Amino acid sequence: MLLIGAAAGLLVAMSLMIARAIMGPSHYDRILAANSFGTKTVLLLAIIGFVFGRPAFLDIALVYALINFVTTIALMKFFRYRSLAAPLTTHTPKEGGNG
Amino acid sequence: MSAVLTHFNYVAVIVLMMGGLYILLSTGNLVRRMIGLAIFQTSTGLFYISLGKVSGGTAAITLDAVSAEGQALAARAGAEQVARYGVEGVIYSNPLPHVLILTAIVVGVATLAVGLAIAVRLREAYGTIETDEIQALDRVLTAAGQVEPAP
Amino acid sequence: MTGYIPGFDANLALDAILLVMLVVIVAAIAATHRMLSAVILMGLYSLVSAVWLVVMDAADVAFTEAVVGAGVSTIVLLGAILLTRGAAAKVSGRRRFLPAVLALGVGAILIYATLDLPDFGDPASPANAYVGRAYLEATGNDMGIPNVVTAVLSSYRGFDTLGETVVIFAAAIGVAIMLGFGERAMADRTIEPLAGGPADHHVVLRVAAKLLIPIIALYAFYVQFHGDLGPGGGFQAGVILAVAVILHALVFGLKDTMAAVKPKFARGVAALGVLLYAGIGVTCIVNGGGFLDYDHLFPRHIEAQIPDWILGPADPAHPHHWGQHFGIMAIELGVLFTVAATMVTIFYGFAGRSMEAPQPGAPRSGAA
Amino acid sequence: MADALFWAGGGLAAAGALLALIGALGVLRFPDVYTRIHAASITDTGGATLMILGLCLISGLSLVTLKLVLVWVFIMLTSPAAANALANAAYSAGHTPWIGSFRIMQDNRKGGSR
Repeated sequence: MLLIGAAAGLLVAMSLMIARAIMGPSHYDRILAANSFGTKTVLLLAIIGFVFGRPAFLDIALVYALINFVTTIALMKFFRYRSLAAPLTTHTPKEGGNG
Repeated sequence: MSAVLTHFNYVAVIVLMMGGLYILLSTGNLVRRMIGLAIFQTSTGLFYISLGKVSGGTAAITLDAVSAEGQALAARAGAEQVARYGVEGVIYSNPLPHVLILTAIVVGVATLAVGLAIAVRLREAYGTIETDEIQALDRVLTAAGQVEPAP
Repeated sequence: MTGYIPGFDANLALDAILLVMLVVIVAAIAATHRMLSAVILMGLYSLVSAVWLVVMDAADVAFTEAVVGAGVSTIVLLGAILLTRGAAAKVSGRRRFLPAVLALGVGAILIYATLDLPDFGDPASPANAYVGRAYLEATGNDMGIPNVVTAVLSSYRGFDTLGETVVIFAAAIGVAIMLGFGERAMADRTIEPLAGGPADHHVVLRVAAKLLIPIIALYAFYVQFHGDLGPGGGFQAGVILAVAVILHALVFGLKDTMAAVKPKFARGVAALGVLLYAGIGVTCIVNGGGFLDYDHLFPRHIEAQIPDWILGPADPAHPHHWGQHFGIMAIELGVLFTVAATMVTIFYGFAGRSMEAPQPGAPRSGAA
Repeated sequence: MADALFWAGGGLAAAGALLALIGALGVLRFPDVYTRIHAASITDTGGATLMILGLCLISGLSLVTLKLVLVWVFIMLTSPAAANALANAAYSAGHTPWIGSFRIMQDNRKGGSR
């Protein structure tokens, strides 16, 4: 019963995130909303697995916890550096190289 | 009233489909059109999955009815339903639409990528990706003889 | 309403809420004229549909949608928008009215058509009662693997999946030809690191990425090899593997990634996947079965040599279906190769293309 | 004993959801990017920890608990890193905070943009 309540709370939090994604003034608000939405979706997937009695479906929550990171980096790189190919470092490879 | 409850899924999927169609038609920008097309494709997938759902069913990964999960599911679905619709004591949703939609999603992304590649090449050739501007440029260029007229 | 169980309100309520969320997101995409927020909302759209698919008991499809929809398609769209900069998305007024009327008209006709569809979730509907059940019952003794979706995808319907793998391979070739070659492709250009303040040197990201890339790749193989026991399989695993390479390219720069996974190597692996898939089919023919009929993958004398501890002692009541197990595993591996190499090739095409486009109206005749 | 664990787990999960909800409210109402990043990322990781702890109590010692712990580890790894990168990008893109002025930003920017 409490799990369904937790799922409902998460759904409300996710809809607030959608509201922020839609009206967010700057692009960074939108990336933030997408990132936070992703983390909440991971939790919702975990809870759905338990509410519907098939907890073996945590793989989907697991995989999305990883993919969310990649999408956020791609969006951040796009808005800030306008290029998907540039390495995220300021020293040239010769000098730095180890990150 | 019950018609709304039982057909809500189909109506919602069609609203999504029409949203995709509207986005597709209401703009000349090629990339935005492909977003509309992607929404349209995904909604057809949602429609198939809605058809395949069996209420009280679980995912089509067979589990034995005596396991804790199996008993919990059977208790929730009611013994009479399980007897009538269950396979070896567990009700499953229909797995066939899942197979179709699984490959449809991956092929959808592959074709989206090819479409976007064409849009990029159009941008490099014509300098714009608005369809009406491209057509206008085409007319100008075929008149000037730089581009052989379309067959 | 024969046999419809109105219960499980949690399932129905969740399904309804998620669908309403999807409609809100599509309305927001339709309303916004900024391409960038449309792409972010597209990511949210496929994420919510992934959760909805889990609620609809479609675990494998939710897996694919979460990985492909929110991950790869967002990155491909970003690459495309990057390469088509300067083309503002002008949405003129007169264009809005006619499509709206058309969409409403077609929508009304379709909704009218759905009135005589079977009730949602009705176990006795023709689709669920006959064909669906036949496969659920048959997979147990035909193949002996729990995941019916993978069984149907790779064995009952193996020939179609081979076709889909070739379609994906063709998409890889298409994108490689259009964006991967020519003087503006990545092969012959160096990208200098970002000029900028100290904040542009993302140490945290580089360390986190170094930690995560091996985990993502390992997880991809986990998804691949337990594809017939739980949700997972070749398609999802291929995309996860590609996401690991894309993460490396995003953080450490395309130059280093292309040094590690050369574009020519990626195209070769894409071909290798299709070759492996068709090769398995041909070996079945050579062993006397039909194309892609895995029961004939192992001739009798080889099957006898497979030790018992792999799948338990042989008892005639439940035959082991060695051929089916290894056949499905092998073609899923082929699909993994093709899908992973395709997504990597597509990313190389979009990320590696530089953007200096000619002025409008002056197309170079015979542009390479 | 079993349902005591079940209720304890459910309570923790509900607490996690409440935290996530408060975080979402924060993201909605805070004035500028930095405070929103702060609100979102802290309540995300906090809510995730509470919720996953609750689910672990419910699922007891099994493969599912291992997967839950793995989900927790990945959220702990990625969410703060992403929030840090986002704040970094916003800062280097010149977003000045709405409340008060970071003197260090000015010095850094003067120092940074040589």
